[in-house]
Amino acid sequence: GSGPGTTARADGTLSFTVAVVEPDLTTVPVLAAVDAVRRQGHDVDVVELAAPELAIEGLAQGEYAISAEATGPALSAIEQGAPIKIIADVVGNQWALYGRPGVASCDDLDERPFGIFSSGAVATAMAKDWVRSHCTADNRPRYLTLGGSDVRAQALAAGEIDATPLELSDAVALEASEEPAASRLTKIADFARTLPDLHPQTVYANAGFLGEHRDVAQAFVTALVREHARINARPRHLARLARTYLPGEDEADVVRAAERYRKAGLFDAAALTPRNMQGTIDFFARAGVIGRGVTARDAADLSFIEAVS
Amino acid sequence: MTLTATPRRTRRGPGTRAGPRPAHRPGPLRRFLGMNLPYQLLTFAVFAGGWELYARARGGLLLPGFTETVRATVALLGEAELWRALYVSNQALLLGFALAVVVGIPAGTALGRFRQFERYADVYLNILLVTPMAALIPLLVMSMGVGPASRVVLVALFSVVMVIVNSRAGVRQVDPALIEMARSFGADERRIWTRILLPAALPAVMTGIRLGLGRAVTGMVLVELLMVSDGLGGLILTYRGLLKAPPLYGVIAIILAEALLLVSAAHWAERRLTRWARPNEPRSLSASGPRTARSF
Amino acid sequence: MITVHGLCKSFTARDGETVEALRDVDLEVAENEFLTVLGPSGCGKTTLLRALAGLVPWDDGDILVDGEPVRGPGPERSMVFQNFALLPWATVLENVAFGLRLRGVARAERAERARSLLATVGLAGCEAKLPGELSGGMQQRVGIARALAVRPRVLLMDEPFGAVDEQTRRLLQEELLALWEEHRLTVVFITHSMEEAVLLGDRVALMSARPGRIAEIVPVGLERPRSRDISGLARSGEYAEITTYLWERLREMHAEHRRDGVAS
Amino acid sequence: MITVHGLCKSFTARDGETVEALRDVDLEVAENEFLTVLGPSGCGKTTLLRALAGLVPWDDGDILVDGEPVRGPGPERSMVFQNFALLPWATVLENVAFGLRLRGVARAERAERARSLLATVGLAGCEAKLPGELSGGMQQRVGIARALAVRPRVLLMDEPFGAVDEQTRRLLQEELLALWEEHRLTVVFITHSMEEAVLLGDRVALMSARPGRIAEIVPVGLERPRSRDISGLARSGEYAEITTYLWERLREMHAEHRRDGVAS
Amino acid sequence: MATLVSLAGGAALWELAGRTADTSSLPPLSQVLGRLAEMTREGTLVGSVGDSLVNLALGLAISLVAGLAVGTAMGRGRRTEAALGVYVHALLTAPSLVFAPVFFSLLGAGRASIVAVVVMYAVFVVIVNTASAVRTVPPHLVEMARSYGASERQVLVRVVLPAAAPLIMAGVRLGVGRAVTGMVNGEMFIAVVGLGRLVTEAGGRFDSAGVLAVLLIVIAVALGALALVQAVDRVVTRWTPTTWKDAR
Ligand SMILES: Nc1ncnc2c1ncn2[C@@H]1O[C@H](COP(=O)(O)OP(=O)(O)OP(=O)(O)O)[C@@H](O)[C@H]1O
Ligand SMILES: Nc1ncnc2c1ncn2[C@@H]1O[C@H](COP(=O)(O)OP(=O)(O)OP(=O)(O)O)[C@@H](O)[C@H]1O
Ligand SMILES: [Mg+2]
Ligand SMILES: [Mg+2]
Repeated sequence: GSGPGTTARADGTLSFTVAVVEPDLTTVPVLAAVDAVRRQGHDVDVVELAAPELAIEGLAQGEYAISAEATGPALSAIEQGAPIKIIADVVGNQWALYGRPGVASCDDLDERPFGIFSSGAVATAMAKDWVRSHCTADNRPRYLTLGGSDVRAQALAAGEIDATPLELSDAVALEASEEPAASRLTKIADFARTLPDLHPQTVYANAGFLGEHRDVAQAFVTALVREHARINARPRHLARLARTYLPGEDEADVVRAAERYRKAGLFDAAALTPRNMQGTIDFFARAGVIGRGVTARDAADLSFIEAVS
Repeated sequence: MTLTATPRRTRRGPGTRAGPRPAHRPGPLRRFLGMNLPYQLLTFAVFAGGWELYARARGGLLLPGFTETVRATVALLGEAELWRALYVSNQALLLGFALAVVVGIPAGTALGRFRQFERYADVYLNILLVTPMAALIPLLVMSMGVGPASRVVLVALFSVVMVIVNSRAGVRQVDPALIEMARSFGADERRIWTRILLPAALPAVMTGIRLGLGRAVTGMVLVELLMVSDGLGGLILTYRGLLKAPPLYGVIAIILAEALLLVSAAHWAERRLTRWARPNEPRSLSASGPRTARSF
Repeated sequence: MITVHGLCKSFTARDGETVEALRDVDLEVAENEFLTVLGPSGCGKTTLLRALAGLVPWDDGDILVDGEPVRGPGPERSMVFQNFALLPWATVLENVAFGLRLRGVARAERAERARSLLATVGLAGCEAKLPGELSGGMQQRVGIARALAVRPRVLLMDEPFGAVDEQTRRLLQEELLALWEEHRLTVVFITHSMEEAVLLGDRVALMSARPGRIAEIVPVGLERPRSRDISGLARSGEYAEITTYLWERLREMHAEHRRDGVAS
Repeated sequence: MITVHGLCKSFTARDGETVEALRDVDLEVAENEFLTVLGPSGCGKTTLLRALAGLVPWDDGDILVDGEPVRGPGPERSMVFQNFALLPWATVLENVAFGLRLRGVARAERAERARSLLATVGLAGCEAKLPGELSGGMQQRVGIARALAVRPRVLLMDEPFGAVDEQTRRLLQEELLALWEEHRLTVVFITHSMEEAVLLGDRVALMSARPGRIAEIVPVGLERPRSRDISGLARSGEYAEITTYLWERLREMHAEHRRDGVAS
Repeated sequence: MATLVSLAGGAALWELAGRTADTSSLPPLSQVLGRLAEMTREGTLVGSVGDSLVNLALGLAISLVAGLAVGTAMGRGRRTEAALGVYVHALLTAPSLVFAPVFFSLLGAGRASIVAVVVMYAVFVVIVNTASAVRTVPPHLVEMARSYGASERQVLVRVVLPAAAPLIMAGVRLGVGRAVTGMVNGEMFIAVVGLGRLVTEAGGRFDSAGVLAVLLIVIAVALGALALVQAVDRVVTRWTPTTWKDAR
């Protein structure tokens, strides 16, 4: 079944829950899509959670119908047999490796502090992957385990570390901040380019929900694809959405960041294909997050995005 | 119960009824039940059974069964990674806690001795007691960086309040007669501190150290969960991110065990160091030990 | 009235050692008698009294009150505690009425009885005070009033004037004797003051320590009523005679005690 | 030796009220005299003794010891506290040596002197015990040994035997008298036991309360040395005479006191 | 009075330090207050405070009821103490936050989880203090009551609980402090709502002034709750100081 969190109402509309994780700019289109579904008469509850694992747990239990965040935990859950399917992209690979001014390649990082997150995280995996392929054996940085992207951004600005992978929004915030060193950060590698098949953040849903309420799920995905299209077409659309859904944020910051996300073409819910889905799975398998043997067919149901166009 | 015989009955009249409640010599079953162990085992069994059943009935990705967790814990104990994490975490714990003790005891004793000082500092102590340190972590990172220093400071911040509050309480309840006695023998303020205040406050200080130790463990894990995902907190994040529930709970169990171990050790040290402070008569009414918690 | 027969009681201390607090205690207290119990510290006086009150179980022997075996606290007995045992959060009036309240006496009657007893013990006007605001002597009088409030026939008193200064003590002794004479109570009065034991008691039960037992019961022939002039009595020849005798007995016991290696 | 002249001392209580603890106290204590101070509770006895010890400042008047004004604690005076004031964490030996340690006496000498004094007060063998393991009487003897260890010429004692049971008390009194006779000390001894005041003192200073003042000084003509048989003395006619007199005086004072509305 | 003076002094010191230090991590007090005013105007603050207060009140109420009941049982019954003592102490010292996933699994991300975190933070201090308060009730008072024929329930209601009140209240004060911490942490680490959400958001923006502004509110809430408890404490334990003064 579709789980305890979803109920069909007498008039044929649904009541279900969407979980978002620490909402930021990348979540805004999802929230806009939820509103679109609501306009069709469905009652959609949005809960904000503190960590993607909590969302996954809720999805697996059927408490939530849809959620969107890190792909890694979703794959882990799927590998363990949880009824979860990836249905769309939420934001492209927004990570890049940033370094202190003057740091351009691995040669500058020999034995230098290099900030990473805990070993399961995608940022850590990407960074290590990059080091493996770009650095020689006797030319290795010294890993320093720090907190999330925001913590690492601060550490980079303060000169505590020489390089670290950052989310786009944190890089933008850092560049805009008053710290003098921050504005001169160098982008050492853009993971969107070096790992083109990797989709680290996706939309996923409870499999039972998808089976029983295909129409609602389709409506959601369609709405999301539309929102993304609108954002890409009109520069100020994302900023306007942000004003609605992230009222507390600083206006200027949001506009600046929105522009960067749009320019980088990161918003494309339909970007998932069987090929890059498999590429993503292979990446996580390489990184040790999941074992080998998960296939794109197990993990994803791309029929929704295919049905949009 | 030892093997010493109960006192020999001098006389037992026919059909005597001994008192309001007869004081029989307890049988072996009663004696076994008189000990703590059976009750501890009982609650443990209830707890483990309840856990296992619940997890089986509606276990999620983040809620493993009890047996799985035990197996994962045992497996973890064989892994170098765990021991490295313990080593890393405990470094911060040790330094931070030492800092808390070094700062907290003098601060607490001074607060207890000088009323005026205390009146002004009291509100800050209250603030320190209720401030959610987790919210301060981003600020701490910004001002102190992510190096070991900020971890140490955070652990210290977590535990120092307990040490201060209890040292203060300890000094406050020093018998003024002892201070007067020392003065009558010509002791100066320094001697009063070293010879009277500190030793007399020791039991309360040790209680503070014990409570502070518990808080320090919290601080250690929290800082790793939020700021530096290394050590035990890092392991938690990793296993959580991978949705590997059994080892996740294994790490939590190990943290709990460490906390309990440290606190027991502190308790033991406390009892060794402050033997004199324990009431040696079960019915003694006056010397019921320091009323530490009272003055929070 | 009270018959104690072959009473034995041991404690097992925390270290597992057994202390024989009472061994084979035999005692008879007649109706309306004032019996004082005198003995060195730790000889088991309090234990004996708690057994009489039905507050502790004992190992062997019987206690009968009016021929009925004692199985717990009873309404005919009432205890005055060495350390007063007043409830520090309750007013003087509430403290005196405590026993009545437990027995379900109605509020108005409680208050009335408590008030009149407070007047009897000279504490009229202190009804609303807290025990902490009273001197030791006043606190003890509250304790006595509380014990009397439940109209007991037996008053068990555990060193009631031990913590009170000598002048107040004399006054309290006189008041107690007056109460006893008026209410025809049976009193078991524990003390470690020889003077007090002699001045108040009809008989003095001398206890020895380790194991606690009744070493001797000494009748006191001083005239009654004594409540008028206790101090005068203390200067009589008869008083001196009994005291000298008791003092020697105690000294012997004390010496034995020390010889047995138990320091004072 | 000690001269107190016009001593006045008030306390301001927490509620802002002023308590006149001592008013215009005049007192002379001769070299090697044993002066006992007797008075009702709260009359200012402890305050007077603390002033003599130099532990509290006073408002007016002088205290001279050997003609020198007292400005603080001095090595020639040493105090025995009512509640013993032993360090609970230190062994008996360390407690006795406490004053010596503060005065910088070397460890070996400290231990030797403490040991010999412990033997004097009958506590040889208890050196390594903690105060909590001793009975009240033994603790008080530790306090006396500590006071004597610094070889004072004046011993100030604040109801030292108040918390001790009567039998032990008598023994301690005898031991104290023997020490006093041997060491030729000057003793100011506070008590609220009339018997004790008379049996120990060369003179009894009677204090009255609110304000605390010396009401009368009564010389005690009992023969010396008395340490051998205090109890015998207590039965002498002379003792009875002085006691009767003191008792009447105290009773008068007590009555005044009560009349003045201050309950006992 | 002293409290106000010292708060004013601290505020001045903060302002001064903030102005001279000139790092973004320690904004001067005026800036923080400005931010606070701004947040109030935006309207985010009031709703969040309301949310948080409901969580706090619920959690605290449960903690008090459960804490007093379990604590009393542990203080009176040796077996209960034996059965629960280890767990209570383990959970008292344990970092409560690691249980966040458990609560989430059991209770979901709603109010229930956050209230559970609040309880987790607050209840054990209350239990431990209540147990030790009940255990240290002067035995002679219990015996006195028994001598007047009091039943077990009467002993508990008339003697044990009143006598234990001061220490119990001390535990409650600690519990309140812990509950506030638990409230913020629960709101930061399970469901992002209330004040915890504001802190998280401000922290993510490197908005020190914002973090401190929310923190000021949290501390104000905590001190308010503490003042309330203290007022109750004063009523419940009016009798204590007088006895203690004489008990020297
Ligand atoms: N609950 C107990 N556990 C262990 N031993 C006890 C207990 N109660 C009393 N005793 C021991 O029993 C003996 C008699 O004690 P009890 O209190 O009856 O003496 P007492 O004559 O009243 O002394 P005191 O004059 O000092 O009050 C003592 O040695 C005491 O240590
Ligand atoms: N520190 C103080 N602050 C306020 N009042 C005090 C202080 N010390 C003593 N007093 C008051 O001064 C008076 C005399 O006290 P003091 O202790 O000298 O009496 P005392 O004769 O030794 O009494 P007791 O026989 O009870 O020991 C009392 O009324 C007491 O309340
Ligand atoms: Mg007794
Ligand atoms: Mg005094």
